[in-house]
Amino acid sequence: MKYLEAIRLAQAELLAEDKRVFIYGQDIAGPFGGAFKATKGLSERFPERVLNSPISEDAMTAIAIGAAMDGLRPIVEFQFADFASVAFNQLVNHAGTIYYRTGLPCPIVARLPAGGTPGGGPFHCQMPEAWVSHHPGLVVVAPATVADAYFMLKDAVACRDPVVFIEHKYLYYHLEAEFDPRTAEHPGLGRAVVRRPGEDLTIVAWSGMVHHALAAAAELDANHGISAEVVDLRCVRPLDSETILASLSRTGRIIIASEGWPVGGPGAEVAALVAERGFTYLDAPPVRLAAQDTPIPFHPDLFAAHHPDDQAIVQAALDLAKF
Amino acid sequence: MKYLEAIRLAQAELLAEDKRVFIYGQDIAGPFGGAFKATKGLSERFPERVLNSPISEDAMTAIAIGAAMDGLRPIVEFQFADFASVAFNQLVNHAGTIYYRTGLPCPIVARLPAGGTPGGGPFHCQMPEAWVSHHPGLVVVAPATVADAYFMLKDAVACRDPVVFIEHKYLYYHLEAEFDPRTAEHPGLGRAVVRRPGEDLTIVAWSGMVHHALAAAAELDANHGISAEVVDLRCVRPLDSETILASLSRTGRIIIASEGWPVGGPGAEVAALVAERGFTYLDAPPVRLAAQDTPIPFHPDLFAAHHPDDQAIVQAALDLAKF
Amino acid sequence: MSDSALRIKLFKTMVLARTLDDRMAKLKAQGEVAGSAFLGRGQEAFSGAAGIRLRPGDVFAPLIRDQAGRLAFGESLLDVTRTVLGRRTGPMRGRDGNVHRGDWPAGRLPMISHLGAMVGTVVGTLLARRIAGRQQAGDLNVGVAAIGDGGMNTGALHEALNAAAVERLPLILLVADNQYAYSTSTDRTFACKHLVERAVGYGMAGHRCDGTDADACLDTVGEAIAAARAGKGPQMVVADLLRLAGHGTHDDASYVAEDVKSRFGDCLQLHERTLTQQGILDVAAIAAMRDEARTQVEAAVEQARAEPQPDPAAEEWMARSERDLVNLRAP
Amino acid sequence: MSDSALRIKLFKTMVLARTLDDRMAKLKAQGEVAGSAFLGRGQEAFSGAAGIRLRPGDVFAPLIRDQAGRLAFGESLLDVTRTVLGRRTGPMRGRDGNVHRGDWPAGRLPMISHLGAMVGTVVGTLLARRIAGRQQAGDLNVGVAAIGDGGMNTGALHEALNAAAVERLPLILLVADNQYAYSTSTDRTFACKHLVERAVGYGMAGHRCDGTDADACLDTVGEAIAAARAGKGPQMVVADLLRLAGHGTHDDASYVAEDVKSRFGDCLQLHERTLTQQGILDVAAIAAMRDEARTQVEAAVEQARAEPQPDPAAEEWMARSERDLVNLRAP
Ligand SMILES: Cc1ncc(C[n+]2csc(CCOP(=O)(O)OP(=O)(O)O)c2C)c(N)n1
Ligand SMILES: Cc1ncc(C[n+]2csc(CCOP(=O)(O)OP(=O)(O)O)c2C)c(N)n1
Ligand SMILES: [Mg+2]
Ligand SMILES: [Mg+2]
Repeated sequence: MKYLEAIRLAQAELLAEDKRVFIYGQDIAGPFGGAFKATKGLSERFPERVLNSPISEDAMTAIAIGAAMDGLRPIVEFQFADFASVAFNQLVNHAGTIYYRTGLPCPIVARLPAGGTPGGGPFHCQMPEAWVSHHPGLVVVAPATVADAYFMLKDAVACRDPVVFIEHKYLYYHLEAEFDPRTAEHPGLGRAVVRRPGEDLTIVAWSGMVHHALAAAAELDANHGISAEVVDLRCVRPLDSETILASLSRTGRIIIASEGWPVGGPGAEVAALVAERGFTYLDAPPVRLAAQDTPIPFHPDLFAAHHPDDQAIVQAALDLAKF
Repeated sequence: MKYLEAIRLAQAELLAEDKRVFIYGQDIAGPFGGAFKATKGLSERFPERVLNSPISEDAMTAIAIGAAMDGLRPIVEFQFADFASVAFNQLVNHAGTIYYRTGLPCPIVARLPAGGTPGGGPFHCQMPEAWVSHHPGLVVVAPATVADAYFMLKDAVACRDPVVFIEHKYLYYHLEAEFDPRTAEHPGLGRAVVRRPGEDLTIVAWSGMVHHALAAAAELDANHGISAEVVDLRCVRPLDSETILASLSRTGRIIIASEGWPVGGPGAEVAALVAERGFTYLDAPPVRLAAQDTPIPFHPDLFAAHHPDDQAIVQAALDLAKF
Repeated sequence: MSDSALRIKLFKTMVLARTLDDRMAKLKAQGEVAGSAFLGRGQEAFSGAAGIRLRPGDVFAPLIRDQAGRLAFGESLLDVTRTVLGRRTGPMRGRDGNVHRGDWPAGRLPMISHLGAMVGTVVGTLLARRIAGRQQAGDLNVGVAAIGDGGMNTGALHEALNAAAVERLPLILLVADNQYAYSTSTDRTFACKHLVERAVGYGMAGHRCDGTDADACLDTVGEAIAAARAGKGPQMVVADLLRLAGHGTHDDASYVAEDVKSRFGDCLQLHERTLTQQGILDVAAIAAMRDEARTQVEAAVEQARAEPQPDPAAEEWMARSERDLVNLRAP
Repeated sequence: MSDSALRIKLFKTMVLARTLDDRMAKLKAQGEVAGSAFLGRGQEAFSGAAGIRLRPGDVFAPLIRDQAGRLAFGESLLDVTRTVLGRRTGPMRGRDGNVHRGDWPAGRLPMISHLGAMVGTVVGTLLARRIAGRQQAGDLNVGVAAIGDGGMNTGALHEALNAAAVERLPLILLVADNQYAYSTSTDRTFACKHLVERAVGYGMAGHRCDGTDADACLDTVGEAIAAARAGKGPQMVVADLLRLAGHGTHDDASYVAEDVKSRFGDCLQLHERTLTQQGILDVAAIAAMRDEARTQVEAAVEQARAEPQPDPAAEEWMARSERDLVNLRAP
């Protein structure tokens, strides 16, 4: 099963199992089934609950909020995460404040196809976690595996709080894995997991970057005798600080690798967390790897150089091991 | 001169000295002169260049961008910083990307009346720096003093990049100081300054929180024999890392106090910075103080307990000194 | 013409709303209210007519000048006084204030400040009802969203109205054109001749009424709501009126031009005159209503005053409903 | 009816745009283009007419289907091929791609992807000209902003149009109603009978034309632009047409209904027929135009191909114009 298929399957099952679920977004209905086909075949089976929206991201989100308050479990598909910027106010100031202000839940799921692909350019490649993860009241998750794409989407819909669900577009078709949705075990929505155990240093990543981290860890092991532990955050807000700190307590060194920009975002939050609460574990300064501090370039060569990859992580690990 | 008067004076002088300057925003014209009176008297003198806008924050910002590209130096006044959420896309994806994409400057200044006042509630008290400071291409400043309000606004208009200018509403009428705009020295737009020198620990703050930091430092000195150095960031993006690290190198201990929420934002960025690049200076973990992780409450008692104040900083300093 | 009982009910609502607003302004002047207090003075006929035309099961998203509509649609005086005084016992528990109060189970949405933002939320509740099969064809539950002349120019409103029209949902947009958005007169905020001209562009029915004429409001809003109930899709009702107060209690409204003032009467006085002239109410009955309103309001103020404020030490600083996300799994 | 020279000029522009678009699609198929390529096939008459009616000093904010308008308003073929092929020599230097290209000093704004976002920017440039006293009364420089049926439903567009109308600026909104927003047909995106009905609500003049009829486009767009130049405030022109291609080269447009297809001709073929039938162009002249277009396009492709790509090692990763903020002070 591919990452995208896992998302489609989860949605198909959600629609079938729970009449409260409905999906709203641009171009998601009909044989077309969405810009990335995440809803292909669904509107045929559930014509009243898979609806095309106008190009109106603010209203899409507001409508989801209203529907959620009225008892539904709406999923909003944004065509690209980049366009969720238009819905920023509804996400952070409306969905994110309802529970604290009123005591009522606001169970919406906003699906954001995110992350870079060559040629995507400045407005089709962004990682939006920093936009939303500052805000109280929101849950922000970023699955990196096929099973997580499936289970975390189901868990997100079960969650009574607004969940920003960040999908990585590159993984849609490029990541494939076997798992049995009926029997596979899976961790809870807010838990970080150790994807690869290690002893010498911790690499923290989320979303697409987890795969670079795993490749780097394999190479560090194979060619450099360095045993790296890879922690997949899965949920970037709230952070599972226990899992992060436990890993650091074992390794004493930490690299935080992010596809997004270098200032702020979960990268800064994890670095701040380990400095504050893991200070005595740190044998060396935490290291952040992030994208270049510019919009994401269109040209594939510039794009490739814009964000950290396996080799950048390997290099950072070699430097850190020397500290 | 009050903080608000300094902003008004700077704008009056800018309009008088530079025909390219114009101001656009809700209710800023006429005898009314703005929700906070920052433009009072200006539209009478410059009727073509101080214009009331409809309630359309996205368009206000887009219009400023167009005007800036066409050679003007627009200042956009948002009625409250909280409503800039509606202009988020124009700020981060449009203004912030023009220079990298095209090589052309985009000199707009977005004035955001921010920060908490009792009874303001969830939508009239926010600190917006985390929204924008993740994004390349933007400059984000937050003056804490009367002189800075004046000089930094002038410098912001001189800056060829988009500047988000965060004004603290509580300081508008409550902060008063004497200075002579013609002779006073002032640091450059992007420079952090040491507001009070000290030896035992560094307190980093910006905007309204600088005054709590100064009060805390005075009390620590007077009553606890602790000498705290207060660094006012002034510019939260880009950070003046040299000034921050230099202070830390002298004191070895650091508290970062923020009026905004605890996850992300400049607080996380400063903590991450000192962990990464000031690790060897740190005699103790960096400490972040921030608001409660909820929307800002309406009730004055809840409001007062929502964000750190002098006493919270004093207490954190006493704890940190013991580490 | 609506029947006398309804017209009296509206008058009573208007009296109560005005009395309550006046009392809130006084509480503010006495220093008992945090933040500004926002008044609906002059807008009671239009807002109240909407509240009266709604029924249980409907949805109402009021804004800052809708005290009359809120009361008519079931808001208790205690909800108001508790919220405005920041009491723990109110629906917002001191966490959010004054005009943001709502009671969602009763159909009154708690507003956020961002103008235009609530309209899409009402649309969402109506879509949800259709999806869940909870609507009865020809007799739909409807949703009323309030907006001002200024708020008409927000992108959020545009997107929401269009979506409602595409889905043909029973939304009624209640536009109170009170000539000003805060200090800004309408010549600086829109350029069409009358805001009702916007309806056609959304494919909505457009209605217009004199917002100072309570009977006209009852009729026009009534027709619009009836049309929405009948399944004729979204409706826009624009009323011409003037707010007879500052934007908030902090504002002296000195920017309101004299010629504008002279064009608009006070809907409450006008309705009173009509009802007395037509012999539907007499002076004594009206005086009794005013007394009763004052008594009720005073009782609600007193009760709220006696109730506890929120305690920061006991406050649960938690913005999420889910307490244990680490272990959260779909059932 | 416009004069023959203009009609021929439009035809030539359309041929060149079509040839260029086709070549870009082929380059994409050959694997030389990163991302998708977006084509204006079927929309050349409307877009080209606008480009032709503009003059130096005007402003144009094209979108993804405006190859014809861009060319007519002065875009060079090299700007296109260099950008689409990501060359360092192009106006975007490989940093931004394909349809986002612009050349602001020449009046063509570089678009961002977010639909609706550019309209306010055009409004800003026009406001700037008025403020700076750079407009001549009665003969204003104008700004054209392009939008589609889908983009009409963005809040950004609504706010921008309203602001333009309030300021009575010479904006022309060019609405290409091509029946679909990506895969979504217009019955799911708006509910008014025709999008031109939106004009009145903004207080803008509304115009409507058959977007497959090049002469009608020249006339109607010409009138709208002339009205804006004369100081009659913002204008909306809505053309009915169909894109004769997928949303991008990745899209087979199989969702386009047969009856919709049957309602719309190809503006290029139609214009060719009219011009030949009226004896304004003969077959040989047209063949020569086509040849010349192919030659020019091929030359631009070849030249761009030979030019350097951006070098990541040499890239200045800097998103700010100001290099030294620490010392930045107003002069
Ligand atoms: C998006 C947004 N921008 C700005 C404001 C600040 N604001 C609050 S009320 C108001 C004026 C509203 O005018 P109108 O819509 O005409 O309603 P009225 O107050 O006249 O009833 C403004 C600008 C806001 N609440 N929301
Ligand atoms: C705000 C926003 N949301 C979503 C998109 C993704 N998107 C790009 S083009 C498109 C369809 C546009 O339809 P229309 O405006 O009719 O123009 P057309 O492609 O038909 O020319 C969509 C949804 C976008 N660019 N901007
Ligand atoms: Mg108004
Ligand atoms: Mg279209």
